[in-house]
Parts: sequence; C-alpha cells; structure tokens
Amino acid sequence: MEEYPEELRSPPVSLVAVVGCGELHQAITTHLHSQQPPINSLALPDVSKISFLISPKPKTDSSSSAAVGILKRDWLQKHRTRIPSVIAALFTSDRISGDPAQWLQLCSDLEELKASIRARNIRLVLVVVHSHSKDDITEDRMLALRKRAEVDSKYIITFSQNDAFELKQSLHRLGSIFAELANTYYKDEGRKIKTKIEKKSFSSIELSIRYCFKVAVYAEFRRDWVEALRFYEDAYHALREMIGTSTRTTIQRLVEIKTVAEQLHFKISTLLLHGGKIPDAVTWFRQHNTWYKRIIGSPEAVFLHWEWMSRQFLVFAELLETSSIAIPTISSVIVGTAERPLTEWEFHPAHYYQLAAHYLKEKRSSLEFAVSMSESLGEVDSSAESVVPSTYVGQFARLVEQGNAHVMQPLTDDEYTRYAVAEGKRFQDSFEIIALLKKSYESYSNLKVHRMGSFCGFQMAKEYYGVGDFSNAKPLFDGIASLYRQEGWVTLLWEVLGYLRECSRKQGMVKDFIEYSLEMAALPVSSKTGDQLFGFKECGPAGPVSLQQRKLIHNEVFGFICGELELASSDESANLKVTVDNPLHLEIDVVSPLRLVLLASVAFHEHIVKPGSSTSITLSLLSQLPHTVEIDQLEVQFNQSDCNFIIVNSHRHSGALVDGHQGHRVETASSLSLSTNRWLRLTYDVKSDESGKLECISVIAKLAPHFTICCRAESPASMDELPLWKFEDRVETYPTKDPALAFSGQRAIQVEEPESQVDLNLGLSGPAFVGESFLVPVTLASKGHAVYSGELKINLVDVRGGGLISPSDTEPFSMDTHHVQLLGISEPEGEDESQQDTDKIKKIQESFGLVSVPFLKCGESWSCKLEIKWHRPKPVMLYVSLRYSPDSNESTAQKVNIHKSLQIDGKTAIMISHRLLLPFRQDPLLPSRIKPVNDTDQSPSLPSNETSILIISAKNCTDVPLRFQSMSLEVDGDDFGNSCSVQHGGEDLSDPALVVPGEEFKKVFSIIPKTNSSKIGLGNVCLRWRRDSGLDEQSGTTVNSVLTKQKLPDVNLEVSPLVLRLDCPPYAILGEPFTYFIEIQNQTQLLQEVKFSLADAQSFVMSGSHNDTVFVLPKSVHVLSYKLVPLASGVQQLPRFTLTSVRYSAGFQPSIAASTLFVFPSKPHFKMIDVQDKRIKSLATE
Amino acid sequence: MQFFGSSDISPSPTVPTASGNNAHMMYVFNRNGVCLLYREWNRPLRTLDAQQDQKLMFGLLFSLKSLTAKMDPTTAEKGNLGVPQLPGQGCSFHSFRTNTYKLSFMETPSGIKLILVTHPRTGDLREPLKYIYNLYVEYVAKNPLYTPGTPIRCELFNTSLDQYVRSIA
Amino acid sequence: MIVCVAVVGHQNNPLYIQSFTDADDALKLHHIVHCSLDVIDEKVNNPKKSGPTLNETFLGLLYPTENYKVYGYLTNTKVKFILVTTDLDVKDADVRNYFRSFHAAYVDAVSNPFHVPGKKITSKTFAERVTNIVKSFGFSSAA
Amino acid sequence: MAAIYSLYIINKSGGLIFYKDYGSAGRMDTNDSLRMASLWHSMHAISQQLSPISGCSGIELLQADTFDLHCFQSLTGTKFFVVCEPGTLHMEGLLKHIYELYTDYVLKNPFYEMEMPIRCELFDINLSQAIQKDRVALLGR
Amino acid sequence: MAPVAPRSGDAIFANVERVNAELFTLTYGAIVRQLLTDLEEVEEVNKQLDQMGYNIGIRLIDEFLAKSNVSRCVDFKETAEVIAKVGFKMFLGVTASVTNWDADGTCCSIVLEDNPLVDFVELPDTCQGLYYCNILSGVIRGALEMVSMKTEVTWLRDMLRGDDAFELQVKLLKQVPEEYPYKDDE
Amino acid sequence: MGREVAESCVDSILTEMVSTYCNRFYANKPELAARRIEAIGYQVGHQLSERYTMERPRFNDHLEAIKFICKDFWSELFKKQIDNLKTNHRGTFVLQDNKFRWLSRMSIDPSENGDLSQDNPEAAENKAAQMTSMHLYFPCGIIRGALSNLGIPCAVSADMSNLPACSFVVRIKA
Repeated sequence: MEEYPEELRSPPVSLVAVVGCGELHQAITTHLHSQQPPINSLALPDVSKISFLISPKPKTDSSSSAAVGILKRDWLQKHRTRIPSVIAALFTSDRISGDPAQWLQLCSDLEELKASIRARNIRLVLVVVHSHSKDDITEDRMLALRKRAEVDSKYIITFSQNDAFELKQSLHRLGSIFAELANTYYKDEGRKIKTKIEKKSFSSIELSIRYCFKVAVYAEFRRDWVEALRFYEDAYHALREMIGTSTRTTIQRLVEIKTVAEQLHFKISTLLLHGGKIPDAVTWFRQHNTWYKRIIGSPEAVFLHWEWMSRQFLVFAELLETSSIAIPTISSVIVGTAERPLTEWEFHPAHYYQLAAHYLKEKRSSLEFAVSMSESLGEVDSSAESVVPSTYVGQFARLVEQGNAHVMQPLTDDEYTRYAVAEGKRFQDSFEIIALLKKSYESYSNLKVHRMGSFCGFQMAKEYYGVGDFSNAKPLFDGIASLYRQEGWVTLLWEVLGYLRECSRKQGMVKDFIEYSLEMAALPVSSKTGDQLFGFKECGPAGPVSLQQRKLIHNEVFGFICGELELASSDESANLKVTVDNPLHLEIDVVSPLRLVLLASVAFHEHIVKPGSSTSITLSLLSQLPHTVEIDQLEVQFNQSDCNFIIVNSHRHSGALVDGHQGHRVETASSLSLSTNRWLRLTYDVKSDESGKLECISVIAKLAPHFTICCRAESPASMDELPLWKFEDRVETYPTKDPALAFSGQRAIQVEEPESQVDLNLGLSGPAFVGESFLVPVTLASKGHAVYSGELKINLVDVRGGGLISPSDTEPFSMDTHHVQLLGISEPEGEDESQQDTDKIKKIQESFGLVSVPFLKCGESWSCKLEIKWHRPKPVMLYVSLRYSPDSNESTAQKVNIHKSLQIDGKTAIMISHRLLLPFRQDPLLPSRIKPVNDTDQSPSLPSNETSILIISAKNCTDVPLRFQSMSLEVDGDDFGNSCSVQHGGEDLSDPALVVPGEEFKKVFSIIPKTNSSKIGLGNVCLRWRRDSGLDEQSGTTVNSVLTKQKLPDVNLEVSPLVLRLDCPPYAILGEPFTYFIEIQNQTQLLQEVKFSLADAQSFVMSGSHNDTVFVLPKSVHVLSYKLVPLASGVQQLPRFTLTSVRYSAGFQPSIAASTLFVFPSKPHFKMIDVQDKRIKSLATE
Repeated sequence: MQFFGSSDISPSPTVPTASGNNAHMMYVFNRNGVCLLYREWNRPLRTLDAQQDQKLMFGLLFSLKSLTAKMDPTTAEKGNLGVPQLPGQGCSFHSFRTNTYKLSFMETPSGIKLILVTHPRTGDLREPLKYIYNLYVEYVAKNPLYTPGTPIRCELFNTSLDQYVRSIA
Repeated sequence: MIVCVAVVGHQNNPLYIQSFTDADDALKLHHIVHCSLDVIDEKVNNPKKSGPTLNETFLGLLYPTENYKVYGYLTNTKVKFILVTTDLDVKDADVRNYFRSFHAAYVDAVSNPFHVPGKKITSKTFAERVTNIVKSFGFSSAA
Repeated sequence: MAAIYSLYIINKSGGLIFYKDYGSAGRMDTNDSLRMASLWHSMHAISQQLSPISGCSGIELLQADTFDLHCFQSLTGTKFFVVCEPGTLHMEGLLKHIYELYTDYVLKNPFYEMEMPIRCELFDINLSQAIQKDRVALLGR
Repeated sequence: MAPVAPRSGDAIFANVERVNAELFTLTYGAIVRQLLTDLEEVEEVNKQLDQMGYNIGIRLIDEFLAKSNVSRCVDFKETAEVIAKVGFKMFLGVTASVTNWDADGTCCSIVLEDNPLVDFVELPDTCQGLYYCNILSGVIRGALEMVSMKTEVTWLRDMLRGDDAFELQVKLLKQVPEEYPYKDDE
Repeated sequence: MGREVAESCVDSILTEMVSTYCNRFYANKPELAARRIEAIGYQVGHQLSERYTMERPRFNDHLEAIKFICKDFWSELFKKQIDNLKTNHRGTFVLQDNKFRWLSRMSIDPSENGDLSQDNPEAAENKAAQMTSMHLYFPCGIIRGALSNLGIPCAVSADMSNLPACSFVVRIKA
C-alpha cells in the first residue's frame, strides 16, 4: 500500500487559492484547514503569480490522446495540489476607495485574474480587506467593483480585522463561502463530465474510464462517497470490458490495465471498508480476484501477473487490518450469498497475507525462470535504466534526449519485459515472502488457529531454509513437527523432519541429526501409506514418504552411528563423527518421539518379595525401525544399584563391551536382535537384599561401540500406546506373553524387611507411683542374627492423647512441667559407669530417649532400665523400638525395626491428711468462733502463743506395702522459724515403718505460734518412703526412696482475749471430794466482765455458786474453785461450765472431752508405778 | 400346535388348574441314559428309590424299543433282537397303557427321551410331548446357564412345564 | 473434480487420506486438509456462528483456497470427512450426497472386526468404494 | 389286509406256549418268538413296578409306530397278546374270547400238560374261526 | 407312522424371532478379534472357533429338530440336505446347497454363496491361515454328532481368501448307535 | 430393513463366548474373563453406534446421547426401548430394561438340591449369579463402547437384583 502515491491513498480535499494581502494568508489557510471538512489553500502574493499556477489548459483535449493511455498519471495530483476550485482576490479597502490610479491597477489585475481562471471556470471571490474600520467604500464603488469582477454580490465580502471577534467573523464568512463555491465547482466539473459520459460523447473506452474516474474523484472532493463508489465501479467494469474487447492485449497494455484496475479496486475497497461494509468489500475483492486471476498475460512476463496478484492480496490484507472495526465484529456475522457463502477466514487479514505470499512465490519462480531465459539468451539490458514511467498510469517509456529536450519514446514489449526482468532482479523476494508469512503466521496464532498458523510457519521455515538461514528455520520446523506428531500426520511430519534433519546436518548438530533420522526411520510409514507417492520436488529433502526411504535413512544413520560415515556438515570445523572421543548417548522417556525407536517395558512377576529371595523380571523391547537391529549389550538399571545387571549379546560379545561394569552381574543372551514391531522378551532373575521399593529405572541399550540409548523403563500396566503408531493399523501384541502380566505388570515391587531375629521385651512390675523413679527393664536377646549398630528409641505418650506437659502456672511444683518424665536409661548392672559416656546415650528428653545398643553377637542379650518419673497420676504409653542392621557393614545392609509398646499407669502412692487440736482442758476464746459461721470453709484458727497440736496422717493407697522412712514437717524458709516453734512428737523413725496397703500412719506435732501475724503457714509435710522390697533393706535404700512433699494449708492466728482453763485432779475416787478449779485468764489490757454458770451434773454433788458475774482484771487470772464429790464411778461428766464474755457478748464452753473425769470406785493400787503415773502425769500436764 | 420362541412364552391355552392332576410324573433322559429331569406331580405309590426307579424306567423303554423294533410286522428286514439302534431308527412306540396309568413316550433324533405318565384314560399325547420338547429347547437348551448333559435345574422350565402339563390330559 | 478426500479421527489424526491428482501436489492437499481442521474446530466450538447448520453433520464449505474448495462433514462420533474439490461451483446437494455415501462406506469399513477403532483405515474395499463415489461425484445424486 | 398280525400266549413263568402268525412281514423264528415272549413277560412285570398307583396289572396296550399290541392276562397269570394294525378295535373282546377258547379247548384237554406249548387242533380250529369271525365282523362294519 | 415332512426353511425363518444381522456379525467379529489377541496363534484360534461351534451345535440341534419337524436323522444323505436347506435358512437366513456327493454317499460339500458372518470382514495380511468362519464347521460337527453321526468338517473354499463361495466338506466317519448305558443289566 | 438372522444365533454365540472365557480360558480368573467379555462388547457397541448414528444430527449433550441409547439404539438391538431412565444429573444414569432379552431364558432352580446339585444350594445360587453377571459384561461393554464412541467416556455396570428386569448404571467420567 505504501508504494501507492499519496494522492491515491487518501481521499481528496478541495483546493482553493487566495491572492493578495499576503499578510492575511497565514490566518486564512490555517482557518480553512481547521474547517470541517478541511480545505487546502494555495496562497499567492499577487495576481501576477497565477499564471504559473494555472497552466493554460491544453487545447488539444481528449480526442487526440485517446489511444495513448487511460489515466493521466498527474491528473489527480494536479487537481489536488495545483488547480484551485475557488480563487479569492483580496484587496485592501483603500485600493478601492483610493485614487484612480490604484483603482485602475486593481481593475487590470481583476481582468488578468478573470482571464486566467475563465478557462477552468474556477470560482472567484472578492475580499475587501478593511484596514481600519472608519473609512468605508462608497456604494457606487462597490457596485463598480462588482461589475468589473462579474461576481454575484454575495461573493464580495468585506474582511475586517479590527479586533479578534471581527476577524473571526470574517474568516468564518470566508470559509463558508469557500466551502460553498468549492462544492459547486466540483459539482459542475463532475456534471460536465457526467453529461459527456451520458451522451457517450467519447471516442474510446479509455476516455469513458477516465471520465468515470474523474467524476468519481470530483465526487470524492465533495465527499459524496456513494457517487464516487458508483463511478469507480463503472470505471472498473468498463476496464474489464476493455480486456474483453481487446483481443491479444500486449504485455504493456495489460500492465497498464491491471495497474488501473488495481487503483480503481483500491479506491473501491477503501470506500467500502471505510463505509464499514466489510462483507461487501470481501465479496468485491473475491470478484476482483477471480476476474483477474486468469488474466496471466503472455508467458514471458507472467511473473508480472503473479507480482500483481500478490500485491492485490497484500493491499487488501493491509486495508482489512487498518479498518480496525472489522476483525471483532465480522466473525459473528457470516454473510454472503447463499450459493457461495463467505467463510471465516476471508475476514482475517492473515488469509490474504498468506495468499500474497503464495503469489509472490509464484512470481519468484516464474521470474527466476524468466531471468534464466534472458541470461541464456545472453541479453544485456543496457536500456533498462533509461526506462521511466510515462505520463499515463501504468505505462512506461524510454527517455531519450534529443538535443536539450527529453522525449518519451514508447517501448516494445520485449524491451519492456527486459526492463521488468531487470527491475525484478533487483529485489530479493524471499524476505518479502517471509515477512508476509510472518504476518499471517502471527495473526493466525493470535486467533489460536494453530494448523493454519503452523502451515504458514512451515512455509516461512522453508523460505529460511531456502536462503540458508537454518538457525531461524529449525525452531520453526521444530514447533510444527510437534503439532504434526501430536496429531499423527505422518506424511506432513515426515516432510518437516526431513527439513529438520537437513538443518541439523548443515549445522553439524550430530545428536539432533541422529534423533531426527531415527525418528524418521521409525515413522509409521508402511507400504500402504507409501503407495501415496509424492513428486520428488515437493516432498522436501527427505524424499518421498515410503518404506524404502525409511530403510535408506535407517541404513545411513546406523552407518553413521557405527562411525563408518561422516556427517557432511556445512561448516567443516566440527568433526561430525561418532567416535571414542565423542560418543553419543540418547535418552528416551515416556513422551519422547523416539519411543518409536526403542521402547522398554519391564514387569516384575511378583508384587512383593522377601529380601534376598529372587524374583523374575521380564523386560520387553520393541522397535519400529524398518530393519532389524542388533543390540550389543543391554544394561538394566534399578533404583537399588546393586541389582543392576548387564545382558551381552553372545554374538557381538567382545571383552571391551563390559567395560567399567565390574561387580555387576553379566548375563549372556543368545541373541539380542530387535526386528520390526516384534517384542524382544527377556526374563531374568533379580534379587534384592534391601527392603523397600525396588524399581527398574531404565534400560540402556548399546547399539554401537560408542552409541547408547537410555530407555526409561515402563510398566506394561501403565503403558499407553506409542505416539503415531497408535493410529496405525498394525498387529497389537502385549509386551509379555502372560496376559495377566501384560495388564497388571509393574516395573516396581516392594521388598519386605527381613523379619527380625531379635526379641525385645519390656519387664514391668505393677503400676508406677507418683514421685518414685520407676524402673522399666528392657531386655533384648538376639536369636537369629547379630545386632549391629542397634539403637533403642523410647517414647512416652499420654494414653489419652493429651500431652505430657502441663501448663506450669497451675503447677505448684514449678521445677518440673512434665507430668511424666523419662529420667534416664540406666545401663545394666555390672557395666561400670564409664560406659555411660556421651555417645552411648544419644539423648534423653522429657518424653523421648535414644540409646545405642552395643554390638551383640548372635545369642547374646542386652538389657537396660528405663527410669521414668510420674509427677501426676497418669496412664502413659511407652513405646520402645529397636532399629539395627543384621550385618556388619553399615552402608549396604538395611535396617530392621522392632516395635514394642506398653501401657503404664502412674498412681499416687500416699494420701496425706492432717488435723489440728487445741491443748487439753484449755479453751481460748477465739473471736472468730464467736460469730458462729460454719467452720468448714474458712481455714482453721489457732490461738497464738498457745500450744496447738497437729496430727498428720499418711495413708498407703497403693496395693503394695510401703516403708515410711521419715515424716517431718518442713517449714518453708522465711520467718516461720521464729514465728512458730514446732516440736516433733518423737524423733525420726529409727526403723522404717511398714505400712500395709490401706493402713494409715499418724504423727503428732505440737505447734506454738509465736507471731502476731494473722496467718501462718504450717509448711510442708515431707514423707520419705519406699516400696517395701521384702528383704533388702540396706541395698540402694537411698536410691529408690521417695520423698513426697505436701504443703499444709495456712491457718489463721488469733490472740484470744480470754482463756479458760479447767483444773482438777487426774482422777477421782468415788465418794471422795476434790477441788475443781476454773481459771479465767484475761489476756487483754481491759477489764473483762464475764458471766459464768455451772450446770448440775447428776454424778457429782458440788458446792459453790452456780452462776455469777465477775470482773477479771487485765492481765490477771480469776480462779473459781468448787468442791465436788463423785457419786458414780467410771468416766463421768463434770458439771458443764459456761462462760459468757460481756464485752464480746460471746459465751463458750470447754469441750465435752475436756470436762470429763475418771472416777475410780476406790483408791486404786498401781504396780510399776513410775510408768503408770509418768503416763498419767504426761496426760495431766499437757 | 406349532410353537416358536415367539417373544411371550406362556403355553396356550392355560386350562384352569382345577382340571387335570391326572398327570403323574415326567421323565427326561438324554441319549446317554442320564436322567435330565424327573418331575412328579402325583405319585401315591413309590416302590423304588429315585435312582432305581429312573434306571428301571430307562431300561423298560430301551427294551420295549428293541421289542417293537423286532416285532415290527411291516418290515421284513430287521436285525436280531436287541441290536443297537440309532435314535429314530427302526419301529419305536409312543405310548402304552396299563389299568392304572398311561405312559407316553417320545424320542428325538438327538436322543432326548421324554416320558409322561398320566391317567390311563388320557388321549394321544404326542403333540403335547412335542410342545414340551419345545419348552425344553427354549428354557433348557437355550438357557446359557445350562450345561448340556447335566440335570436340568431351570426354574422357568419347571414352572412352564407344570403349568402346561396341568392344562393337558 | 474431487482432488482429495480424507477421514480424520476425533483426535484430529488422519485415518484415511487419498488424493486424486497427479502426485506432485498431494502433499499440499494434505496440508489443506490439515488446515481445514481449524475451521471445523471453529465451527464446532462456537456453533452460533454456523447458525442454521447447528450440529448438522454436513458442515458445508469450510474455506476456499486459491484453487480449491474444502467441504467438511462431522459425524456423531467426532469423525471428520473432508472433501477437496477444484470445481468452482458445486451444488450443495451433490456434496451432501457424496458425504452420505462416503459415510456409509466408512461405517462398513470400521465394522470390519479387524479394524481397530481410531486407527488408519487400510481396507481395500473401502478404497475402491471411495474411488467409485469420487468418480460418480456430481453426476446427479448418485454414488 | 390283515388286521391281526400275530397272537402270543405266554405262561405264568414267561414261557411261550402258543404263537401264531397271521402274515406279518418277515415272521420270526421260534427262538426269536421265545425271546420276545420272555422279554414281554419281564416288560410287563416292570410296567407294574413303575406304576404310580397301586394295583397295576401290567401293560394292556402298547402303541408302536407300526402296530398295536393288546395284552390280556388271566388271573392265573397266563398272558395273551395280539399284534394288530394300529387302531384296530375290539381286541379286548377278541382276547377274552381266545381266553375262553383256551380254557375250553386247552385246559380241559386231558392230554394238555400245564405250562407246556399248546398242541390242540380243536383250539387251533376254533381260534382260526374266531380270528376269521373277528375279521368278518370287521368287514361287516 | 410316517415322519412329518420337515417344514421348509423359509417358513420357519419367517416364524422365528429375528435380530439384525449386524449385531450377530459384529459380535462374532469381535469375538474372533479378541481370540486373536488372546491366543496370538491363528491355528489356535481356528481350534477354539471349531470348539465353540461344536458346543453351540450340540445345543442348537434340539432347537433345529423341535422347530423343523424332523423326527429322524438316520440317513446321512437326507440329513445333510435338511441341514443345508432348512438349518442354514432357519438360523442364518441363507440357503446352502449340498453338492459333490462321493460314491458311497458318506462325503459331500455344503456350499454357501452368502454368509452373514463375513459382512464387512476383510482378513488382514497377518491373519492368513485363519478360517474366519470356522465356527460353522464346529456347529455342523456338533449338531451331527448329536444325531449320532461322527463327522469331519473341513473348509474347501473361503470367500475371505478370494474364493467365489464358502464350501464345507462334511465327511461321515461313522454312525454311533445307542447302547444300553448301564452295565449292570437286571 | 437390513438383513436378519435368527435370534438364537446371537443367543448361542453369546452363551458360548461367555462360557468359553469363563469356563475354559480363565476358569479361575473371573476378572480377566470379565475384562475380555467387556472388551468384546465394547467393540460391538463402538461399531454399532457408528452405524446407528448415521443420518442423524450430532448430539448436543450427554443426555441426548443417553436417550439415543435408550430409544433407537436399544430398539435396534432388542426391538424395544429401555423402560426407565433415571439420572442424578451429575453424570450417573440408570437405564432399566424390565424384561432384558438376554436374561429372559436364564434361570436355575433354587429349590433343586440334593442329588441334582452336589454342592449346597446357595453356593449353586452364587455360582449362577456369578455366571449371570458374566453374561451382563457384554451388554455393559456395548453401552460403554457406544457412548465412548460418541465422545462420552464412562463406566457401565449392571444390576440384576430383580430378574428378568435388569438395569445398567452409567457413570460418566468427568
């Protein structure tokens, strides 16, 4: 499209001219330009210049030039740039109103102007420029001026520029007048020619065409697209008639016609497209195409035709592309006439680019032919350079100078042809073609139209290939090949591979070359598909698709592989030969196209095997290569490398083959020949000692001393058909004879662990007790085989899943956050501690332990103890697992695992409780008692500075006997030491007390709180105990004696204002009176008024006031005394005494126990007195 | 009474079951004397155990055949008594009657022997036996689950047989 | 005249392709056939475009190349028949008839127990039948 | 046309004591006839064994493809049977009659030894007359 | 009594339940193909087909007898005729002809011009030596054996191998009379 | 109307085919036998669907295809349509034939036992059930073949809980 002249490419714009008053031109032209539609304007300083502009119209009109040509080359340009439709003459007002001389001058100018434009009846406008507003022109002057100029009054306008507004006004006025006049001008011009057409007043078709063209152009000037279109089409049709009429058109004639047709077509389709009538445009183009496609013209210049065709497509493609609205909308509306509907692609530029390229190729070939002809004729086109386009569109002439003038001299056809050929030779078409193809390739790809796209790509690649640009060609080819592979278009693939093969050959890429060759050799081209013979020229470097060809390639590539052949590369630098120093190794995996070449399916006969026991494995190889292939050696590789083995072909076997595979098993096969599409089935035994997965990874086939193919092993079960061959009608056979294996065979099996020859057991003695460090003996005895590098894993897991950790804040014992804790692993006795070094016990955490087991010979055993401590009662799962290897060398031998688990409950062994007692027969009045609230909730109160008694009892709630070694009350630090004195009743237990299950052990402490703080902590009870392990008292008592601590609750302290003490003899004798003292001690500084009363008791007669009120002085004791005579023997209730403190308005009584007395019937006689009354005394005193 | 595997296979006409239990029992033997079927509807008297009974029945038929073949007064050339016969060869018989029962007998060229024992007054049962043979074809021979030469265990056959036999005789 | 007929499997793999021209543009025809699959895809994937011929087996004109017309036919089993012809004005009826008889031939071919579905059609009888159909193409609604 | 092909008389132990053929094709020799008799004897017995209902007295009529066989057994166990064309009537009557002849002319014959083959022309004569009469009777209808 | 004349094959075929031949043809084809893949050797397939045919024959004979009132098959000649004329017709809907009787009437040919088994069938090159229709010979053999004729059936012509018709040669080896099966004869 | 053959041809060939695979080839490997029988059915179904969909517009969705199977396809094979089609609209369809021809003659007598069936009756029962199911692999294969040829990969199983009615369950592979 670019090569078209501007005036053709864009729609014409009406042209006007302004003369005089140069200073205004700038303003005017810019204004006109800004008009809608815009107007181009020529500006002339003064009238005299007009003559240059408007050449006097050549009188010799059409009649003579009839035969010469169709369209004048310059006509359109002339009308767009040189011949104005309107001329505006600008005069300053003073020239009109000025002196006569000026007036005359003006008149003459006018005359001249009129003269020059009359011929072309260009419209005239007079513009009177008012320099300054005040002066005005007399009416008669204006009239005169009008007369002179012979213009209608409305075409004389005044142009005032005093201020912006007026200027604008006048510019606007001017503009509109210009528009109007231009319009009329073009209309008239058009009409004039139209009439000519209508009354057929023309000598030749050329003229009619030319007229139509002109009318159309004029219409375009007026933006009357419809008319323009109509006349362009008329012109176009007329042109076709011309071809029809003019029999045997000469080359040049044809060239001219086509050129014109091209222009007309361009105009038409542009108009259509811009009118948004895409389908019409497309159909139009299709017609255009069909009309001219056949008009090839004379053979020697046929390339011109192809070039022209190509250009048509190119241009149309570009038009389509530029008329952007097109692409999205159309695909939804497929219109077109019923009988020949438009198809999808005709709306895509890609389609046209592709065809453009297609024709350009045609052109190239025919041009090459023409060139070769001309060269063979030995013509030297001397004349070429002097050939130039002539005055008519699509015509050429020789420019010869006669004297100083140049004259156009028509050419003969073959002169022209020679010229054209010479021209043609100057261009390198290939790149043009590639460019075109690229365009369509890309746009197809954008449309996701892959096949079309890749077809273009293929042509591109071929072009690249043609110009020797392999680096560009190869990737393209590769992409296309993959598409064809995937869809199984063998014939097409074959062609592409052929190119690829050559590319890699040229580029000296040995590996690629061989891969491509092998693939081709293995392609599913049977004799059947082969019978579709292709002409050689078309089917690329690979030659025709056929079995024979495959065989040829096979032979070639194998010759090459075996190093017999050299690869003839374009660049000789690379030595392209498979030799020792550059061996070749191909990998074939499941997706590789080379699966055709070699396919390895491997099936174990079992799914699971015992270690060390052998199972058979069947490997089946399949190849589609046309000739039988002898394999030198096969190497089968497993994930367990020591299972790998090698199969050597007994025929080809030479020592060299098994190089570097020492230590690997080597089998010998009678023959390893792969014939086409026949499974080569081999079955061997495999033995693995290592448990776990045994998988066949790959099979490496050595086809030549320096050529190997590594084939990924596939399971028959999961083997999909070969790519490409899967579409071929061909006998299907299973990789294995056994159908079951063929369907379910796997390339991997499970090797079981060797069952362990060691037994591991956990000895357990009953439940564990909280606090004790519990010992779980672990013994392992190897029966079958020795134990190397064994290690023992211990795990403690809460049975109820919950972790063993407890949130420490709720934890009184903050030092251990674990409820259960693995303390240690003690080596068996007898082994000295030095064994216990770091590397042995790997690590011990709270709930995890790892210990290494020493080497055990077969039959030996080893044991250790797990030391576990419970801080909370909790059932726990104990997992112990042994992992070891049954034979010495670490690396190869695989480990054996044994697992044991055991549930252990941790129980609390001992329940500790306590009781507090006040001293005997002494009752402090405690204010807290006064308000008689239920004592349970509040902590008990103690009188300070009074001795109280604390009884602690510990109950054995296990089901085994325990020995209590000591029980002590341990004050926890701080002030307690001096705040309260504690005497243990009795000393540390000399021999540990045996406490049978359920039994309770008590101990009494007396406490005297000496502080005046209101609260006091009684400290912790510390109980040291152990299991009663029958005899062995002394052995390791320290070790496993447990210290159970329990904090006693705090107690309140109170100073008691009054203390009541009862005093009477330890016992009484029936009938014998005794004295019963009641001391009321006032511990306060206040005078205490107390009421008391003494109730009667039927077993005593008493004297003394029964009730009274007394005042007890501060810090003093008031003593009441009574005489009592017991009337009954035995334990008798003394008269109840009740005291009421007025101040505290609280009464209280000694406890019943405190006020009982034993009455002997008669004076007792005691043996072993001292003991007796020691006890009695002690009783009494406390 | 022609019978073809016309899609619906209920023997026509079905007679009210009230009529007939004058059929007593039915035997089917194949060419090798295997009792493919013994079906019994009404048999107060049973002297022998099943095996014996069937054997005896087959023996009777076999002998009677050879007897009739020998006795055949219409042909001069007949082998000695008891020469082996091809099924359908020689003169056979199709029924005999005692005072207590009537036995109808049919043998196909393929050696299938159908024996129907009915009330002595029952008429000619050759056609019904043909019909039963058709039942045999439909439900036994064409039953994919049936293995030729083995005892017949075909529900469909039994039911349709019962139904049909009730309708005849 | 018909220059090429093809059967393309539902994986767009060629099952049968036969050209009836002088050999040297057979390969081009293969390309054309292959490219025409794009159009079929287009038609099938968004049927709205193909308007009335929605899921009709006959797909009509696929696309015109410079010298050929390509017609398509898509069976219920996603097998495509493609016809490449050189004549410029072809009667739809003829093409339909052609495809109908072609389809029949195809069905018989794949009914051969030894034909594995989805594989190339190598039947000779099929080839002969096709040739006959092609020969009789355009002559009334024969074949 | 011979309605009746042959007549057999078998004694209680299955021995053939009388056999007369009235022109059946290929009449059989004595051995055969003897064998036939004993065979029939046993068949007759078996048929009783196989009866579904008690009180069976053996085969009375056997319908073969080409002939009928009517059999009458006297309480003494002697069996008379005639082989005749299929569907021939009145054979029971005939057999009864023959039984009477047998009692009159065979049993009452002082020279006849029980269970032995019958050789009495009186019997033969009357028999043939009876057969004739029967034929006539047949023809009569 | 005289045997009822066998009914004509067409009459029977008109009466029996029928199905599309396609189903039959394709099913048989599929079976043969499957056998080929499973057994690989063509010879083995022939054997199996014959065996299957035999098993079918021994069942089918009863249906044949029941529906065509054939009450006796004692004479080989007429039996062969009946099989060809009635049997083939009533099952396959095609008529076969019996020809090439040898002198002593123990060997003849059954000729089939039309055979639904082989519609659509084309033997691949790899299956030369396959008697595609071998099941037929089996059926005939089995059926005849049930009417106590031991025969040997072989293919003389096979359209799939390019012959103009299918020809089966049926050779009567011997007729086996019925023996009393139980040895203990009381 | 194309050519026809007697139904018993098909019946007997099927019977024999099944017993060949179940009792002779893979007597002890029922799953292998089943696979073969299904494969045979698959091929047949594949080819038949090719045949019976000629001259008919392409199906828009799975349901149409299934309906085709139920109506035209089925009547081609059995001269009757599927009696009842159910679906869960999530790719599972249940096609029920109230009187499935190929089962119409199948029966064994459960009551029979003792001298006739050596093994105990329910064992015989199971055996029979197994054999019956073997016969059903073929029609399952047919359906699967037909559908997959119509571009609907699926799994088909049969349910014969209430003979002679038989329902085929089609599960379309997403």
